[in-house]
Amino acid sequence: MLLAILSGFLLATVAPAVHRQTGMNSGWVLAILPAALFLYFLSFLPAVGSGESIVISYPWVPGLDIQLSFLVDGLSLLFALLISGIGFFIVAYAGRYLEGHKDLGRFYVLILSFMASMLGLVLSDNLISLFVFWELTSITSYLLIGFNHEDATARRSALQGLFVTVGGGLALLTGLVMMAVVTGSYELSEILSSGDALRDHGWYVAIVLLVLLGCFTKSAQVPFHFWLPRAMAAPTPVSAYLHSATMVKAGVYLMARLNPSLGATDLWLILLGVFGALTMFTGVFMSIRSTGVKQVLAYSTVMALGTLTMLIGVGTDTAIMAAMAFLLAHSLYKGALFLIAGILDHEAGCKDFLQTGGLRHALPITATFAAIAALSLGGVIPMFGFVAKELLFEAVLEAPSLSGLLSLLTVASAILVVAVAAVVGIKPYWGPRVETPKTPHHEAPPAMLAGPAVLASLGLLFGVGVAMVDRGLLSAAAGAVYGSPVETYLSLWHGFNLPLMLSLLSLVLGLTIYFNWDRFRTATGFMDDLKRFGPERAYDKSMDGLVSISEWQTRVLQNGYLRYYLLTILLSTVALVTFSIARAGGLEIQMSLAGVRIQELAIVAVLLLAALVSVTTSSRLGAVASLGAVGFSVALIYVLFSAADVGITQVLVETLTVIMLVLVLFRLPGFLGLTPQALRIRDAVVALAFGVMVALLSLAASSTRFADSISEYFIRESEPSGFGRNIVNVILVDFRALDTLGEIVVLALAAVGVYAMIKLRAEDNRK
Amino acid sequence: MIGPLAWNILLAMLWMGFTGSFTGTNLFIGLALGYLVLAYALRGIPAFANYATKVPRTIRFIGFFLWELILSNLKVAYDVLTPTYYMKPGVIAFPLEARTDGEITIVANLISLTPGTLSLDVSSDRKVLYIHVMYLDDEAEVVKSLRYLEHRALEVLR
Amino acid sequence: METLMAFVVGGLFAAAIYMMLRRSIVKLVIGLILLSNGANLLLFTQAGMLRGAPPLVPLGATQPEGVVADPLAQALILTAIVIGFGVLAFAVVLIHRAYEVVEADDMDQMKDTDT
Amino acid sequence: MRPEVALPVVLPLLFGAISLALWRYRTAQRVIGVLGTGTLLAAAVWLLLATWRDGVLVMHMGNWQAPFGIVLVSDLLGAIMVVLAAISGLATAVYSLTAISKRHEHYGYYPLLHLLLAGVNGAFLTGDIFNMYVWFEVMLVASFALLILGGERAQMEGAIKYVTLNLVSSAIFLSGIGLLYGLTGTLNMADIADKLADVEDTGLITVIAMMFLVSFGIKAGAFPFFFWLPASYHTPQVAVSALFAALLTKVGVYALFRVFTLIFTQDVGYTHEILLWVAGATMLTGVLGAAAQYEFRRILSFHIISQIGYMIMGLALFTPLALVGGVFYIMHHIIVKANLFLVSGLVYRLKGTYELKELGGMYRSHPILGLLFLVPALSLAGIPPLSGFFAKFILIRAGVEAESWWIVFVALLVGLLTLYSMIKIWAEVFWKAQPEEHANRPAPGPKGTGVMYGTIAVMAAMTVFIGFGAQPIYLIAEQAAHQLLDPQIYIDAVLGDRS
Amino acid sequence: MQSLILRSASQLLLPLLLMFSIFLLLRGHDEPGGGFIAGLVAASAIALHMFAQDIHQAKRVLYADPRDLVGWGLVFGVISGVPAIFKGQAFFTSQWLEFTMPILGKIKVGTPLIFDIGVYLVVVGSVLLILLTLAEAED
Amino acid sequence: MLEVSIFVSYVILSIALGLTFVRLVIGPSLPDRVVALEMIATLTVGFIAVYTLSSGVTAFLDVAMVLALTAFLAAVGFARLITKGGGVHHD
Amino acid sequence: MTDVVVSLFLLIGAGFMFVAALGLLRMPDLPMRLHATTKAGALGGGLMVIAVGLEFFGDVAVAARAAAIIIFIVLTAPIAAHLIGRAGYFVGLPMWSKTLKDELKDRYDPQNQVLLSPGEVSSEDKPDRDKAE
Ligand code: NA
Ligand code: NA
Repeated sequence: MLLAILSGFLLATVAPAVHRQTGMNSGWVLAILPAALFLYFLSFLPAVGSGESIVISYPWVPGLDIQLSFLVDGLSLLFALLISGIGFFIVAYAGRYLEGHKDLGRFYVLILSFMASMLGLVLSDNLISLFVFWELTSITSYLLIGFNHEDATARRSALQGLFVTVGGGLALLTGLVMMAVVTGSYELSEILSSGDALRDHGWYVAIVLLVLLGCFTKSAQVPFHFWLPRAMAAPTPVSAYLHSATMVKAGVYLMARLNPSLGATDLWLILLGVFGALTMFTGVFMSIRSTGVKQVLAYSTVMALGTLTMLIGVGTDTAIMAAMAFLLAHSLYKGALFLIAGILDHEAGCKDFLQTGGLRHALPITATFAAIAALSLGGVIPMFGFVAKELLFEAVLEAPSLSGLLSLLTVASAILVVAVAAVVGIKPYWGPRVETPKTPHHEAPPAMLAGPAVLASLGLLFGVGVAMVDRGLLSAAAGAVYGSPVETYLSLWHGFNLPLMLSLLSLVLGLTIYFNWDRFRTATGFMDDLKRFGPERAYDKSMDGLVSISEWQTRVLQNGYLRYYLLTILLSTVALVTFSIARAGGLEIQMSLAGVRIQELAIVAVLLLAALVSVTTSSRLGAVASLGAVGFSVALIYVLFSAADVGITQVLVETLTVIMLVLVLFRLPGFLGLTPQALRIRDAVVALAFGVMVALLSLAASSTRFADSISEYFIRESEPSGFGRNIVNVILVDFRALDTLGEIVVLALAAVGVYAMIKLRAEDNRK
Repeated sequence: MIGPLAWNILLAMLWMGFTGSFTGTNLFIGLALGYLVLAYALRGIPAFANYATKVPRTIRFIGFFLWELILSNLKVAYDVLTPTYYMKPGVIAFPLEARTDGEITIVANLISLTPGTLSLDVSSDRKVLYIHVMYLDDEAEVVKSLRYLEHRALEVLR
Repeated sequence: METLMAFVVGGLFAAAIYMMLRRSIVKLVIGLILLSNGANLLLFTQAGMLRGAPPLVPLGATQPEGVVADPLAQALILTAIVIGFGVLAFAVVLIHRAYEVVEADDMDQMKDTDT
Repeated sequence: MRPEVALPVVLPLLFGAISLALWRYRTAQRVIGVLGTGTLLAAAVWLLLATWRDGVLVMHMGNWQAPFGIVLVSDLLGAIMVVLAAISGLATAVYSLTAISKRHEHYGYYPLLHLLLAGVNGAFLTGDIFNMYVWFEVMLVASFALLILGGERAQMEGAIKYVTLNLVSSAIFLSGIGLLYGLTGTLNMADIADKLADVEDTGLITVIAMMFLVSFGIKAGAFPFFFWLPASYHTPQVAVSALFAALLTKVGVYALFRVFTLIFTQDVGYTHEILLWVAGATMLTGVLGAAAQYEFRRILSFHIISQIGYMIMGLALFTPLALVGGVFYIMHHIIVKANLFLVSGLVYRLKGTYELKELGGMYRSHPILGLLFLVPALSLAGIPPLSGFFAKFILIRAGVEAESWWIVFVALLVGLLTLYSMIKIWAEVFWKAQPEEHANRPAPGPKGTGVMYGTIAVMAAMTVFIGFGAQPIYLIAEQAAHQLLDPQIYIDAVLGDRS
Repeated sequence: MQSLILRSASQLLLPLLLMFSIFLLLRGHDEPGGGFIAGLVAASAIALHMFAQDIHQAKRVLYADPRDLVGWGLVFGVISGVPAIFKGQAFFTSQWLEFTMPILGKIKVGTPLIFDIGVYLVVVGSVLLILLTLAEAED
Repeated sequence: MLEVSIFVSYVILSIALGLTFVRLVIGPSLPDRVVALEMIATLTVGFIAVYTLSSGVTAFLDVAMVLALTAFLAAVGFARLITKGGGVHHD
Repeated sequence: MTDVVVSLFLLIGAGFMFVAALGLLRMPDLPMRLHATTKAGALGGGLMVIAVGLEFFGDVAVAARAAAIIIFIVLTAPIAAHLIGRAGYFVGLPMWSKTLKDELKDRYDPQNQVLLSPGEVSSEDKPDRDKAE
């Protein structure tokens, strides 16, 4: 199983090489893998069809409970078959569609990787490995949408798709983690039986919202639907595969998958039902309003995704069965239609339905299969699409709540779907010949026709022979979604009932709209203005906003002024310390000036005054000289309080510092009065605050002592063990030699740095 | 002067080593004995020729100089401590008799340390020492006393 | 004395920070010097201050007579002084070079790298 | 006696000293550069294995018993950091073979590199708070010198901010040490922890903890102390940038981990709450800072900051899993961030610029480089199954378990925005066509880029490995976190079991 | 700086200060002093010479290149910690040898002394490297 | 007797330090400040001498010795700077 | 007895220090301030150090250090005074208004750093100087 899933990645790594070897037949060669996978998954059908579910597990990061575990049941098998089956045609198709394209090799890499990711996603039993594959589909999809990467629009669309889906993915991750925390497991097979625990938990609402956020973004539900039509920037095989048959259904898959554990609540029904229905209607409405070939198809995909979501939300066994049937039907006809759209583009250069018409003579085979697929899309008997649509009507009519709203939107959508079907099935091929950008000379090659032909035909076949897919595959899938075996079965003919009436009604009204297509589009032209308030606008705004915030933040925080950096840091420090002191209820401080000698007072006074002078003087070298005075005073303090070595060092260092300053400052100009008075006062206040803070801390720490110093040890051991009478020096070269070593390293480094700085400059000057 | 002095100190060190007593008194004894050895026993060697006379002369000079130093300081102190200024400062050019760098340096420094005079600089041709004088009431008198100081110093040095 | 020193340390920190908040890079250096002095004195203060008892063992003895000042703190300060000197040497030359490159003693003209 | 504890400090010191002494011989320095860092890596791995096997290892330097002498202590966190430092060091040394010009080698590039590593490793291993200050300074001055190697205006300007703010940090650190010494009379961290453990009135200790928070926060580049980083990290030689990006801030993070798990655990509810806010703000400001940037290395620099936020988040949540996440994050980030800088260097090498707007067309011309960029870039953004995903995932789970919703939200949002920046680089440098007007910019050219490619590829492979082989990494991080959460293990190892 | 007085005085001061520096180095283990202080004094002596004479004179007096001093001083410093490892002791465990010499009596020589010499060399080298480079740049 | 003298000396030196400091502050020229700095160093030597007497610890004389040397060095440095024209005119 | 002598040296030394400091403050121009600090400072410092030497009379170490300090002060004080004094003079610090005469005036050429003796001719008038310098 693991090999089956990873085989796509493995083949991807050698795909460019295979492509180079096999040239124009590379599509067929590489398509062997999806074909083999299809057969492999088909072999699970008997077991799964009889209600079994198979779990296979490989350890990955056991410490985090992350397994590469896979679950094969009806639902995952249905998806796996669709992915590998359609994948076969896509790969073969792409070999010809992109023939001669310089990046075809890379294309194979991506499409195969994508397929593998998608398989991993639907087969994963472990939530985290599911998420891993989920994100991989986003990334591969990003790279595929941006396949024509030198085109700025493609890049932008790719980013949009990625951003929306990954953003949702992160919400999903949180939801999944929360689920795992509640149920104590990441394994779907265990979580699915913990539905009650989840629904009763206080986190339930949050989990549902987060998971749905992930699913909705991935499956382009309103209000996140906008990215999908944009994704049509990708090459047509990609659109066919990712954006109709597979990736966008990942969200639907997950909702279906989690239905047993998260579903069956009002929240679930309302969220899925309402958003699904809205998406459905919005999708189809936008679809009929569009004229671009891929746009029309893309929006109709949005419609389908909405429908599926709505059905999962409704959650009755009929609804679930309807969802599975609709899923299958949609995958077949939409795959076919997209591939046909590719043929139109490839052969006639048409990207817009308005550019098309009367192509039935030039492309008779294409026209035939387009018609079959469109019939399925329109839900015309005896296509499989009809079967699905009947069940859909039945499901919404019987919905436990919101039935009225859902039915209304469903019927309205069905009407428009018929119109869309007419646009894609009739407009290009019938009617007067319209001048196309390219004149088609012949039909597309077999590799390109195979997919539409087989997929469209299956739509007809499954319609006529519903039983082929009904009891084995679809009922198993529906059972997995429903949580227990479903009792509803499919049939082509239900008798004259309300759903059939609605079908007929939609057929009539839909065709009416088709024949008044131009007028319809004009009449609804006001909708374009509404786009300004739409979610895409919000996306753009937030992207611009991000950059603006970023610029603003950089302007405010990273403003380039060192002193503002310092000010921020210092004020933060003061605030943190003050707050902590307040929280501790003040500090215990003992102040006493007893025993201070007069000379000490004098020295301290000079020290402080010299510091003050060095701060306030307008003379640069005066400041340096005052600094010298500070240094000598400090040295004196060291000496007066028993630190001879420190005193000597201080004196030496002070002097060398002064000399260095003198050497360096020689060239520098005098101080300028750069800062206005008010700012100086502000700085003085900050400086004083910090000084007071340090002084307080010093006082507090001097007043408190938790333990005796370890110095006693050095005093005792210096002579006997260190063989030296100058205890400080023994500490420096023996007890704590490592410190001293570090210290001379610092000195050496500083010297090397100074040397480099100056010599490099000298070299530059010489040039 | 430096060479024999170093020998003298070395002898004193040896003395202390031999006697095994490292006290100030013993050092003094060592120095004195060393002086005697160098001044009399080795007076035939050219390097030590004048050592016998130089040492007492040097000591006398140091005494003289210290006295001058104290006097000069008292004078300055008086001027500093009293509210009115008695100074009549000026910069004069003092023609040097000292020739070598070492001589010039020592003379200049001695002048700086004595009454109201401060060596500012030596001319580039080393002929003249520019001196800041604090009490220039009588320039001739000042030059005369400076000359006297220079003579006594050179006496020790040469 | 620790009380008095707390004021000294605080004063040094305040002076240092005020200097570092100026636009002049020269003042920045002065601020850095004051800062390191302040930190060293803080450490010195914290070790407890003792007059006239350097941590030296008299010749022939194995331990000092009586109480002596904390040698550890002194060793630390010594290390800190040296490190501070090294760092400062670097900083001074850096500022010198920066001045040559920017041709102004003004930090405000050195903000191109940030934005 | 376990020599392996001291080797990661002594070896680079020795190599640094020798290559400094051999300043006249450039070739010798290059050889020592690679061999030395290679040896260091071997020693570091030895140390990690030994620590993994035998628990916390201690060397009493100079044979002076703790707490009197300086001890070097290798717990797992320290050992891990040392290994990472060695990896980045070796990568930098190899990369530098062609990336660093002769004149920079002549002015001490390799000695600086070794001594920087010595400082970093010293900071990771020392068990003495003052000694840590010393190593911080070693590292700092070495980094100062490396930063200005080149002498351009931008380097000067960046360096002034870098130097100043880091010196402020050092002064605050030193003051904190002084105050701690005043309270406890000791410098050994285990001893300090031990002495503070029984203290009842912890107010003052918490206040002092704030000093350490600020000081290490500056070093780590945390909010609101990070300003020096974006001002300087994009200015030096790119190999230097990479090393800085990998190591320097992490030393600050390490120090935060060390003191806030060992010493300042009196009032966790308060101190770690503050750390959590710091973490969140750091993540956000870092990632937002990057969004408006259009210079390769500047973007990367801002992202260092946001990534630091994640590490601090691990510390701040202070649960076992959170600490695992923090440690894991550090491991992941050092490899990834260094590599991204190295990639930027190669791009520069080939194109002569770091400006995204002037770059383009590299996916077409250098697809392998594109792949080698995507691996660390997506890893940084937390895309599975690369290393960054697991790092973030652990933290998210820890955040969820701790019910710290807002930090979880921030962490996720920042992940998304990181992706935004990485994708921006990808789109601008690789996907976009080369803008005509900048097509003929002079560039150093492809000569000798093989070594650079090799280095980048190995680092990318490590990123992939940390992802696919997350289990062993996780186990080490888990054990490290276990040691961090139970300071008594550390204390007993250093001071001996006195019960 | 063209001062005859300073120039000739420095001829006397230089040996005096260098002697003083070595004195500080050798007795630093027992009295105030040590490698660091001694190194600074030696560096100051040569710096003074540099001011009084010129850079070339100062370099001539120093004889070694300051960078060599820094490098080898550092090598000394690190190496002095290594012998212990061969005796199975921790790095930087001090090793002492005791001699009995005529006149001087018992003398203890140990690795801390070597370490101190390393410190001395590094300090002299570093400080002079900085000062000489700066002074050169100034001219 | 000696205690009193020591105390008095301290007082005198402290006052002297104050006076010197005033000169340091008011300048007006850099050379004036340098002289003041020199004087502070000399006063420090004095302080150390008194301190040695009062504490009986002679180790601090070493500080005085170094001080005498380095103060001179600083003066030389400043003089060099001033002679080169730095720090007087545009100070 | 020792106490008295020591005290005497100490107090006189301190007194001279005071004089030096006061002189530094009160004297009207740089050379005169130098007069005060060079002489009084050196003497005061010297006397105080002698006091220390006397107090620890017999201790070679102390005596040697005291001697070294004194020698050092006496050696360096006049040199420092000379350096600062000439520096101040050459950069044109104003002399006290009541200064009687100045024979150094205009004798120094900062360009060539040449100080002429009173009889010499200014270098610019010498024809043989290398103009390129
Ligand atoms: Na840093
Ligand atoms: Na970093």
